[in-house]
Amino acid sequence: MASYTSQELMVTAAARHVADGEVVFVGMRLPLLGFLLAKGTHAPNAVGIFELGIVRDSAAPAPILTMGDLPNLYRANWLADTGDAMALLQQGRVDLSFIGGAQVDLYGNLNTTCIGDLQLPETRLPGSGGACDLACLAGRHILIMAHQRRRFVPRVDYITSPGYGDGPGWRRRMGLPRGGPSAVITTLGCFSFDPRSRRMRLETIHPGVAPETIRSETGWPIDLPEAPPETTPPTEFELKVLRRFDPQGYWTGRR
Amino acid sequence: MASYTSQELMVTAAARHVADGEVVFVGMRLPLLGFLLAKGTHAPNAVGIFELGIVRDSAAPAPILTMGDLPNLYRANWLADTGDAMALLQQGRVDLSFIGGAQVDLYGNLNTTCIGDLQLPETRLPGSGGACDLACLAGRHILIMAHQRRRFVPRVDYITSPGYGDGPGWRRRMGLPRGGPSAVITTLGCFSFDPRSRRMRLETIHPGVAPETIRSETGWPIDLPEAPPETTPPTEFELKVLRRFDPQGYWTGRR
Amino acid sequence: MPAEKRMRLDEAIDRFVEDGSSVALGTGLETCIPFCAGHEMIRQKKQNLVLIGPISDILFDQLIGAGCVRKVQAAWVGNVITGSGYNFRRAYEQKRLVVEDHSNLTMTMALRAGAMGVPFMPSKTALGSDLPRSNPGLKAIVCPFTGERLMAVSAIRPDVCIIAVQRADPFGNAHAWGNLGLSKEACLASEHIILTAERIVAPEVIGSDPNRVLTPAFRVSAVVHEPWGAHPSPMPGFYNRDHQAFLDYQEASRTAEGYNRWKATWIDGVSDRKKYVDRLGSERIQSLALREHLISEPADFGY
Amino acid sequence: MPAEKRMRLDEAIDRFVEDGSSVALGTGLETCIPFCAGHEMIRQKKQNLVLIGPISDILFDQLIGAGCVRKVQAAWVGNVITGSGYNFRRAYEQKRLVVEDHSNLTMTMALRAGAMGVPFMPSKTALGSDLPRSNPGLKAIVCPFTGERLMAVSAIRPDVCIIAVQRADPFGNAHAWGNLGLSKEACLASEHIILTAERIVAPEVIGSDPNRVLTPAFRVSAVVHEPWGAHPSPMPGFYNRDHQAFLDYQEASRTAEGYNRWKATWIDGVSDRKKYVDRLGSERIQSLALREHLISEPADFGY
Repeated sequence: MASYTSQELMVTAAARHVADGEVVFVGMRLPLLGFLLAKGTHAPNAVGIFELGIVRDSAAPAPILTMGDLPNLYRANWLADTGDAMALLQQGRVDLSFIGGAQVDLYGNLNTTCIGDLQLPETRLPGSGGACDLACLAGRHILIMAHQRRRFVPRVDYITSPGYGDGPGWRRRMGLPRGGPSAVITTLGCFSFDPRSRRMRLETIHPGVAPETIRSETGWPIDLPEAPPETTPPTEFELKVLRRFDPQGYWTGRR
Repeated sequence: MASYTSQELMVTAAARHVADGEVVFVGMRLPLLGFLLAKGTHAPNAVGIFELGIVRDSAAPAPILTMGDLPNLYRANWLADTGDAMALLQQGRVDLSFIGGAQVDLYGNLNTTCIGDLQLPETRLPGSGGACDLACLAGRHILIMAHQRRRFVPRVDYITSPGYGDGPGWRRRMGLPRGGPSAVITTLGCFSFDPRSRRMRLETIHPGVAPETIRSETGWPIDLPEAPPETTPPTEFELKVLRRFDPQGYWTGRR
Repeated sequence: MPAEKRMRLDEAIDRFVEDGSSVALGTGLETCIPFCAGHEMIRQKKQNLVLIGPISDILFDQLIGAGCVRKVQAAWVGNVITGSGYNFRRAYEQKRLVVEDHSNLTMTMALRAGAMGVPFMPSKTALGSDLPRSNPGLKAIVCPFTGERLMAVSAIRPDVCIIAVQRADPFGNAHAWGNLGLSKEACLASEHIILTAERIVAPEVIGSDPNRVLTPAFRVSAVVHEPWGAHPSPMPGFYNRDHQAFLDYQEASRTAEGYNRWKATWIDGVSDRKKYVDRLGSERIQSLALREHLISEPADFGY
Repeated sequence: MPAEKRMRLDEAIDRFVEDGSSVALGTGLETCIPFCAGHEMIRQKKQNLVLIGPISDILFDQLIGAGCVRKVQAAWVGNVITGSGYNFRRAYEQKRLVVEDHSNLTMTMALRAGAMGVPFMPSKTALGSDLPRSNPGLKAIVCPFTGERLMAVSAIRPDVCIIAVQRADPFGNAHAWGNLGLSKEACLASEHIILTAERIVAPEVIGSDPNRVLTPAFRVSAVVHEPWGAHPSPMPGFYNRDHQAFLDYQEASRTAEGYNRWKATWIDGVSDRKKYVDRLGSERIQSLALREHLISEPADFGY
C-alpha cells in the first residue's frame, strides 16, 4: 500500500464527496486541492467557481498554490466579478463547497475570526473571506480541520460560518435558504451530522487512529461506535494525481 | 438670417443648456441631437452616458438615428452594462439630462405612460424607458415637448417622470435625492420653474409666436410677461453642425 | 467533456419556451435583439407568454400582435426611432394585455435581484412617480441604516432568457461584445438560457478571452447557430441597424390587418432565418455590412 | 480634449490619500494588488487610514505594521498561502486596530451599494453568524414583498480606490483583464480613483476595445505608470505570482522587529518602484515572466 501523509488522506476523503457534474465553490488551500483531485479522478465534469470571479470546468494546466495563480485563469470558462460568483452561490447554483477552520463545535458552527473574547481575543484570526457565504448558501459544505481539543469545542467563540446553530430548525429560523455542513474531515477521522439532532458524529476513523484519541481531542462527550469503520486510504492513482497538482508537497506536508 | 425648422430651434435651445465638461445622460431622439450639437459647438468636453451601457466623450464618427447605432459604440470610453450607467446616475454623477414627453403639467410632472385612465386609457404610450430615472436622479433635467393644449394639462394623468409633484418640498418628501426639471423647451417657447412656487413660467418666446398662442395652447392660466424676450435662433454654425448629425433631417423635420 | 448543447432554433424554442413561460428578450436594449427567436415563437404559436425586457424595440410589439403574449414587464414598448408600438397599444387599450411598468433602472434592479438570488433590491428611483400604480413589484421602504425613503424593486426570475451573441462554441461558452444592457443580469436570473450565435467556433476561440464571456457555459441550455439572428437590430462586429425595416414595420403595423400582412410575409412566410435572409436579399444585406473596422487590441491570458 | 491625469505615484498618493482617508485596495482579491501604492503610503507615513478590501493578502498587514491604519473593513486579512497576518494580529490583540468583519459577499454588496448610490443592499448571507457583532453595517431585515429574513449590508463609499491595471492612456482610459474581483464596484463607489498601469499607451489602444475598460475615464483622478506595481501578486498578461516573497514576508513579520527590518529593506530602503524592482534583481524578475502565452481572439468594434 502506498504511503501518504495525513493531509493527503484528508484531501482524498474530501475529493470523494464531489459527485461528477457538481458545481463546487472552491476555497483556498486544501479545498483547492480536493477539487483538483476530484476533477482529475472520478468527477471530470465538476465545475469550479472561485470567489475571485473565476468559473472553470477544466483543471488548471500547471500546478498552482492558490486560486489567483495565473494557470487558474488560463482558458477559464468565465473571468468575471466576485459578485457574479456570489450570484451563482446565493441563487443556489452551487452544490458543494469546502471550508477550513480554526474552531468548530458539535453543531458544525465554524470560527475563523477570533479565539477568546472578540474585544480582547487570545488570537485574532484572518476572518471569514468567503467561508461565511459558503456555509450560508451552498447546497452543502464540508469542513476540513486539524483535530485538536482546543479546536473542537462545545461552543465556538464566534460563529464566522454557520453550521446548524443550536440544533434542528435553527437555520430555517435564521432565514438561511438551504445548506448546512454535510461532513467534517479531520486529521483523525471523517464525521457527519445526525439528521435529527444535527450533532456531529463519527463516520470513519483514519487508519492507525485510536478511538480514544478522538475522544480526548474532542471538547465534548462524543459518542463513538465500538468498532468504527476505517477511512479508505488514497489509492495509488489518487496519490499520483494529487502529487501532480502539489508537486512540492506544499499543502500535503511532504516538504 | 438662416432659415431653420421648429425642431432645429428646439434642439439648439436644448444644446445651449449643456455647460462644457458636464456629464449628460443622453436620451433617444431630439435629446440625442441636442447632446451632439453641444459637443460639436460650445461643450466639446461634455461626457455622454447612454442607458444602453455606453459612456463616450467624443461624438459618434458618423450620423446616427439612435444611440444603439454602431457608430455610437465606436471608440466609446466605456461599453458596459445598463446597471453601470444607472450607477453613475443614481450616485449623482450626472449633471443634466433631456427627456421628451407626451403630457406635462404646471409642476413639470411628465407622462409618457397613458392618456386618460390607466385601466382604460384613451391612448397607451410606450412608458418610462429611462425617463423616470433621469427625472428622479439627474442633477437637473430638461423637457422637450410639442406645445399643445392637450399635452399641457393642469395635472398629468400619470406621473411617469416626477417633476416638482404638487409644489415646493414635494421631491424631498418623496425621498428624491436631488434634481428636478430646470427647463421646458417647446414648439412655442422656453420655460423654467419659479424657484419658490415650482410652477412653470415663460423665459423666452420663439420668434414669430404670439403670446396668445402660448396662453391658448396651455391648459392652465399661465402668467405671461407683457413683452417676453425672444429665443435666440440657431446660428449658421449651429445649423451646420446640427445638419452634420442629422443629414436627412430625420429628427429636425426637413424631410 | 461537457455536454454539447447545439440545436436548431425551432428545437430550442420548442424545448425551452412553453405556453405561459416568462421570457426575457432584448436585454441589450437596442442592440443584439434576438428577433429570430421571437419570430420562431410566433411561428410555433406560443400562448400566454410573459415578456420581460427593458426596451424591446419592435420585437415585443410583433409578439403581442401575433397573440402570443399575456403580460409585459418592461420599461418601454414601442419603436425606438418612430415611437408607438401599435399592436402594444391596441392590445392594452382593448384589455387583452397586462403591463407591469418599469423604468430602465427598476428593471435592472429586478433582474439583478433575480440574478443575486435575493427577493428585492432597493433604489432611489420612481419615488413619487405613478409606477407603483401599474407595478405591484415596486414598494416604498425605509432604509434600516439611514432612515431614508427608498423604492424596493421585487425580483424577476425569467423562465427563459434568449440572447443573441457574436460567437459561441457548442458547449455554451460564448463571446458577447458591445453595449451589454441587462444581458448579464438576465442570464444569471433565468432558469434557462438560449444563445443564438452569429458564428459557431471552437472552444479554443472562446477560451482565449474568458473576460468576453457573458455567462458561464454550465448555465446555458441551448446554443443555436443563427446568422443575422438579430436583424433588424445591430450586431456589433457583424452588421449595422436596418433603419428601413423599423420604418416599414411602423407603417405596416398601424392596423391589425397591416400587421397580419407584414407577419405573413416576414414570419409565417419564411420557415426559418435562412429564408428570412434570402427574402431580405443580398443587396439589402450588403448595405448593412460594417464599412469601418476596429479590431480590439490583444490581451494575453497566459501564465 | 479631456485632461491629462498622468503623474508620479508619490504625487498621486500625496494628492489623493490624506491622513484619515478610507482607501480601497486589493479589490482583485489575489491578483493585481497595488503593492506599489501601499508601499508609497508607508513611505509617506500616512496615518489613521481606513483600509477597505475583500481579501488583502499581505498588503493590509504591511500597512498595519507601519502604523498607518486605524480601521480595517475586510472579509479576510492575512497571507493567502500561509495563513496569519502577524501585524494584523498584533495590532488587533493590542487594541490598536478596529476591524469591521465582512464576508466576501457582504463586502461585495457594501461596495455595490456604494456604487449604485443606495444606502444598503440586501443579501441572504451571514444570517445566524456573528458578523453583525463585529460590523455595525450588517443588520437583519424582513423583505417587504416576501417576508423572508435578509441581511442588509450598509454601503461603503471609499475616499480613494487604487487599482493596478495592465494598460492605461494618459486621460484615464484603461484596460483591465483577468479575474476582476470587486474592482468595478470599488471604482464606481469611490470618490477618487488612482490607476497604476504596467504600460501607458495611446488612447487609440484603449478605444479599440471599450468592453475591456474597467471604469469610465471621467471618474479617474490619476494615472501612474508603474511597471511591476502589483508584485508580488500576479498581473495577468505581465507576470506570475512571486510565492517566495509571500513566504519570506511570513517569516520576516513574525515579530515586530522582523517586520521593521523587512520594511527597511523593501519599502523605506527603496525610494520608488524602480528601485524595488532593481533590488529584486533580474533573475527573480525573469523567473516570474509568462512562459505560456494565450492571445485573445480579436473582436471588431467597427460600424
